[in-house]
Amino acid sequence: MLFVGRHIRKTFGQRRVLDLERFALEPGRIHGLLGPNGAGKTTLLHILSFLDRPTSGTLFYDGQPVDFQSQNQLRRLRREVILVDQHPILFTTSVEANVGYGLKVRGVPKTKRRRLVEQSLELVGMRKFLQARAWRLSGGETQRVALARALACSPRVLCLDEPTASVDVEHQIALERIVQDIHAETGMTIILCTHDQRLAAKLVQNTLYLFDGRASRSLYENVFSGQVLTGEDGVSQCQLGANLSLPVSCDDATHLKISLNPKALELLEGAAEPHPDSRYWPGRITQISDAGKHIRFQVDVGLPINVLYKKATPELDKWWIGRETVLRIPSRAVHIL
Amino acid sequence: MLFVGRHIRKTFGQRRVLDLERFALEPGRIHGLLGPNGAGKTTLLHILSFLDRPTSGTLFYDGQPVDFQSQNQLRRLRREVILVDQHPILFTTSVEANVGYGLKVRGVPKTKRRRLVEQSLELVGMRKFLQARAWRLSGGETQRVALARALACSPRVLCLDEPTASVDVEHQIALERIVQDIHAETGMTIILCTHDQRLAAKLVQNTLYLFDGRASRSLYENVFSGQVLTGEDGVSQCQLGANLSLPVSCDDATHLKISLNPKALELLEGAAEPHPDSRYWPGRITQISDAGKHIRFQVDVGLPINVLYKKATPELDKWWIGRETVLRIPSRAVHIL
Amino acid sequence: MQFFLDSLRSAFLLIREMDPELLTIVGVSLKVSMSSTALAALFGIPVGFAVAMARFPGRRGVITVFNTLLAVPTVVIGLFVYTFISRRGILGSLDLLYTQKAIIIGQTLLVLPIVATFTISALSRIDTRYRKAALTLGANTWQTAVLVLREARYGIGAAVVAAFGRAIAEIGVAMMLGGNARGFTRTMTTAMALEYDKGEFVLAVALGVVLLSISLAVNIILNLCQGRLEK
Amino acid sequence: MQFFLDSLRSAFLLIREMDPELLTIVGVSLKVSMSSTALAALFGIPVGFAVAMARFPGRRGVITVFNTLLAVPTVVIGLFVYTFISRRGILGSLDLLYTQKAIIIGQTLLVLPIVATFTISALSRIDTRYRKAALTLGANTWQTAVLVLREARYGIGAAVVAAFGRAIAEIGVAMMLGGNARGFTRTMTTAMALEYDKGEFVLAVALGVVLLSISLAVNIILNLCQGRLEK
Amino acid sequence: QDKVLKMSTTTSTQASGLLDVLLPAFKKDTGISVKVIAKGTGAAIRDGQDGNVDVIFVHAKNREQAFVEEGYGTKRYAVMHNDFVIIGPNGDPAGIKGMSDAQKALENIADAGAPFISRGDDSGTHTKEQILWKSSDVALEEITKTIVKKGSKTELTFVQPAQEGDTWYFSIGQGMGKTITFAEEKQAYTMADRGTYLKYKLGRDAGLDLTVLCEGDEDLYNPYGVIPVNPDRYPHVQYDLAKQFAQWLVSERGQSLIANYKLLGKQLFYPDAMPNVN
Ligand SMILES: Nc1ncnc2c1ncn2[C@@H]1O[C@H](COP(=O)(O)OP(=O)(O)OP(=O)(O)O)[C@@H](O)[C@H]1O
Ligand SMILES: Nc1ncnc2c1ncn2[C@@H]1O[C@H](COP(=O)(O)OP(=O)(O)OP(=O)(O)O)[C@@H](O)[C@H]1O
Ligand SMILES: [Mg+2]
Ligand SMILES: [Mg+2]
Repeated sequence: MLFVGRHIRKTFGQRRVLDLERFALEPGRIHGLLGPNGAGKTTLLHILSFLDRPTSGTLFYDGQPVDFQSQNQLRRLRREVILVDQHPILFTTSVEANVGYGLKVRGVPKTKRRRLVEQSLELVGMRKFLQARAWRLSGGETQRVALARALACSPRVLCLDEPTASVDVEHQIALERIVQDIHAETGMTIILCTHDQRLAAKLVQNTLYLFDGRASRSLYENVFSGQVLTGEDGVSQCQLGANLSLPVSCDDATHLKISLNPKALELLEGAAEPHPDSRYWPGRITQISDAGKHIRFQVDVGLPINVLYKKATPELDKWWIGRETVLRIPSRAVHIL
Repeated sequence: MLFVGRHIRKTFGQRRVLDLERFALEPGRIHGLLGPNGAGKTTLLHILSFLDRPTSGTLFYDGQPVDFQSQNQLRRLRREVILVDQHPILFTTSVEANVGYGLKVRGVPKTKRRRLVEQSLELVGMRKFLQARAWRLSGGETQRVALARALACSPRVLCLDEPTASVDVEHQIALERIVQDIHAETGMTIILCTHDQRLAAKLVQNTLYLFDGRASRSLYENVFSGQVLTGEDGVSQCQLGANLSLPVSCDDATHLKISLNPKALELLEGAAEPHPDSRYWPGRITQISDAGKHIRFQVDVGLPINVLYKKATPELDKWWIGRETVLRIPSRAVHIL
Repeated sequence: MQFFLDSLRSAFLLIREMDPELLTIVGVSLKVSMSSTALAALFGIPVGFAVAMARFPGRRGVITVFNTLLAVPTVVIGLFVYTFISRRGILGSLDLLYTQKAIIIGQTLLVLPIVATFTISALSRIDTRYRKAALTLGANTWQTAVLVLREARYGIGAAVVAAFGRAIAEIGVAMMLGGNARGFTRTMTTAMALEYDKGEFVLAVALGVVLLSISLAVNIILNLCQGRLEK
Repeated sequence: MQFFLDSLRSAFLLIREMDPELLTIVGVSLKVSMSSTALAALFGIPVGFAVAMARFPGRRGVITVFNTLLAVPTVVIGLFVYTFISRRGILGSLDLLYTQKAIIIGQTLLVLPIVATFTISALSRIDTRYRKAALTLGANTWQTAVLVLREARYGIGAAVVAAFGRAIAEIGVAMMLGGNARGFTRTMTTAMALEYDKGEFVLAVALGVVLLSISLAVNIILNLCQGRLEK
Repeated sequence: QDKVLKMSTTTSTQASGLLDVLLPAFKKDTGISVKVIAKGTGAAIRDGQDGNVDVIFVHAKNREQAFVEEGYGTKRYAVMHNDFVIIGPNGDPAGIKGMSDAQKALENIADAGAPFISRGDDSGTHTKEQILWKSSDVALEEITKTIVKKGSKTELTFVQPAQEGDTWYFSIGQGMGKTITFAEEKQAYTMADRGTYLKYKLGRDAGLDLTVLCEGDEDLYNPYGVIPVNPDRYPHVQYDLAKQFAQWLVSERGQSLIANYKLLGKQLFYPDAMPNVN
């Protein structure tokens, strides 16, 4: 295992934003670190790249516990793990100097450095900005240069925090490719935070899903916040959209986050005989996409909800775009986060 | 017309990053400002929200030319147009004070202000962060608070620069909803920059596509950079992916951006009789989605390419996920940007 | 070493006995240097703000001039003010020379460039996005200024603290314009200079220690205020 | 007004005649204040950096102490150094007193807190992301420091300029430790103080004008250097 | 209503502690408090010329007389004198110990090339020193500066022994105390007023490593005068108070206080208005 965390906690003031009992990240894989805003993804990435220390707990890297007090050890470790920040900052020099920085501090000679810099800029399509003033670049350009800056150092582990957030469509595809290629060629371990489900679906091999600082088993699909209302019959309902509600058994909260397991959901043709354990929401198919062994349907029931079916399932192709359907939500599909 | 621009240009140093002969934005609509990184979107938004002056040219707002020298006029106009920045900055105060700022400078009394602040925070799902230190929030939280800060002022025009870049899936959907609802309720004019095609497709009513600072007629789909290679036969080919190329007539450039009109592309079953004017790329269907009057197919030919078919087209449903196809690219579908 | 021990003990004695003369001197020093710091802040911060924010030709020239004014010797300021307020000067009839007001005027001029320069330097580091955010939310020039100054509060605080330090520690202006008149315009520093002139080195350093204690106290108070602001 | 015109014309005369004594004085002033500024930068910037970047208990206390040290009067520094380097002091055998070296030592101590405090203030405004970016790219402590200092170069530049201004304009230390010996340790400011004591106000201000011209020249040069850095 | 008199004086009167005896007594007798502005002789006289004070109390007889002649002051009251001494290192390299002829002593110092510290600040002491050099047979150089005053060029001159080869004459432009300290540090000769010398010799724990080598010459007398500023020139000055102060100083009361002022057991000042007061 490359990274193992035991009881990793991070507290800011009163608030505990990270609280992971145990996690382990294998080397040579693309790990997805997913979760809603404020889940602690960035915080964890900063710890994994040795830029921040956990408030308590032990982080093992390559089997060795990391001593966050020892600047020497940290410096050595940081040479292996590079973080590309969510809002990366470029130094107030040229793009070339920025991308060459990691190489320069590693003592790479000038000519070789120049070649490597040009190569990585070429990769992200920013070659012609070599001499531009880095701190004046546009949002997406900045993000791409920051990625190039990390790639130039060929680290062992690359932590990417929302690498495509402001990147244009063309380069989103390109970056996806780059990450895939580099991973395939060099076996670099990649830890990726993203809210882009397509990117995650395409790249991620292992997923660590964070919710409220804790690891969660959800698949980070179909996550919605809802308001808990207790009806006259004493049954609590979680109100999701305008007229969607689910019965929930937890009644001490007024607000809940709920996730619906996309593999446990079912598409029905018209109203079937109602099962007391299920909810039935009418909707329309809006998107069908390839999800490896599965096919993902997006059903618009007021909220867009993803449903996964095994590709082998018979008669799937009747669910064409625009087709009316009834979504069956068995209670076992509902997870309260 | 709400905004009319004539010969709007913006130069930074030697570089002209914006050069628009003429554009006009109608009031009460959702305008999409699309284009690749560095196209000048942010630059234009800053001009439209009166935060930056064009190097030359005249901007008309509500039929009146804007005098960028007159601080008084600018101040008055800025009260009507609010920009939510690409990387919004929150003041180093509480979230409440941040969101209330626009109201405070407008002289809204305290109690009313508090109510409005809570309302807008509720909208973006950040109500419980009312007292949090705004400058410590996570990426997505920051973006949502910044949106709430703008919404609280109920401006006449709202300029949104990548409003969902780091926002989680749940809130992306929510924001989409909010924008739609507000627009429907108040008729607020919205100018939206985004790289999220789904969001753009869903919300945008009029599109202004920018490329290299100039307005372009492309639809901002299927945009790729390619390298121009001139073969032995003297015909220039634009190399797109590993083994995809298109003949191009322009030969003075070594790098090109090309856009393929998704409505001019065709899906074929197996190799048809080759037409000299077309290219044929084999691929597989990976995604099918609803695009209003059209259905959008995503075909993986090495690059993901979008194809739009009218919904009424017969026998569309044979193009199921995973199905092999041949993509026909007639030369009229190819635009050099 | 004996010398420093003596000085420290003398300083301690001076403080413990609450020598009334010492109290007067301390009072004059504090009053004068605080007033001049306040005045300098009142004028220097807006000036610094204007220079930092405005974009006009010759802006760098103005900054260079301010930097140069950091090097105005107290003698020049002393004589400059002297020329105006001495009996023969334009303001002679106001009878300002050798009063605390005269010291305040001189020290204000002395520390004004400090406040202005460091305000400029603090503001120029503030991201322009703060300004733009305030503007787009509808703030007028004044409100924007307040906001940006708030964001730069640590830097500006440092400038004001430095100005205070300079004012309370300076001798030239206090001596030339105040005249070191016992009970009227004798400040800690002019008192020190006098003791030094008399050869009473121990007493001079003891007064210096008292001065430093007082300015430490002032700084601790400022620091606490800043701590509260931060919340 | 006559007085200022006289002073300006005298300053002009002094400069035009290239009075050899004036040249010596200017030379001493520049040498001494530049040396002490350089030394103060050499020690003050690293100290400021360490305080700004480190997170240790009592850090705010340290900053408060630095702020307080801004208010150390020249008499105290003068006497402090005097005690060490006078013939009776520990370093008496080095025969430093009343040499330019003595002034340099004293002025270095005087402006060190200025450099340190404003370095702290400039650095604390620098986004921690710069530091983290350098660290994650593999920079060691030293390389990170260089990078962060580079990002804070305007603020630190302002600190050094202020320190130079303070050094070249200060009188107390130069007088007490240098002794104002004509041809050896007479600086522009001690020469001015002397002329003032003599009642030769015109000459005093004329010297002040010369001093300001020189420090303007120095600042213009610094500004040009900074302009080149910016590119 | 407090009566406050403004007085400019030289630092020596203040530093010697004499004023601390005189002014409280004066206040007790007349109810007038005195606001003392102590500075260099030149600056103190200048204060009077500019009308910034009501009275001046200095020691530079020629310039005081000029001050009265030019109409700035009404009258010079001769108050007291003290005397200068030539002090030097115990080793006495110039061999002037015991001499009473100041001029001769200086010549010896110049001949020996022994270091000599001059105040060089145009003070009374410096003026006196220059007079002594001028009357000696030591080769002198005249130093001239041209400045502009009231729109026309004026020359400022002073003299000092010509330096050839090694420098031995240091002009430091500082007050008496600092000059003595400087001389001690450099183990040099200097001319000092007796009050300051005694203070440095006996008034401090560390003492002073210099001794009096030449004293008693009439030429070394150092007279102090007090002059009220002329109300004809500056109507705002408090001439009545100033005159009262001057007259009080030359009265028996003032003179006896001066005669009886002792620093460390030694008399410092000798009354001039009533030399025989007890
Ligand atoms: N320095 C800090 N002080 C206080 N709270 C903080 C600090 N840094 C982060 N937080 C809080 O910790 C939580 C987790 O932050 P983090 O940046 O790790 O979220 P994230 O998962 O990266 O979210 P996003 O998807 O929005 O980037 C957030 O709610 C944030 O407000
Ligand atoms: N102040 C500046 N100085 C120099 N060049 C600038 C400046 N601001 C922007 N540019 C350049 O102008 C171009 C347009 O920038 P702009 O921020 O408008 O792009 P954008 O369309 O918003 O891109 P993105 O999608 O990446 O946000 C970019 O190539 C950028 O490098
Ligand atoms: Mg994050
Ligand atoms: Mg942008």
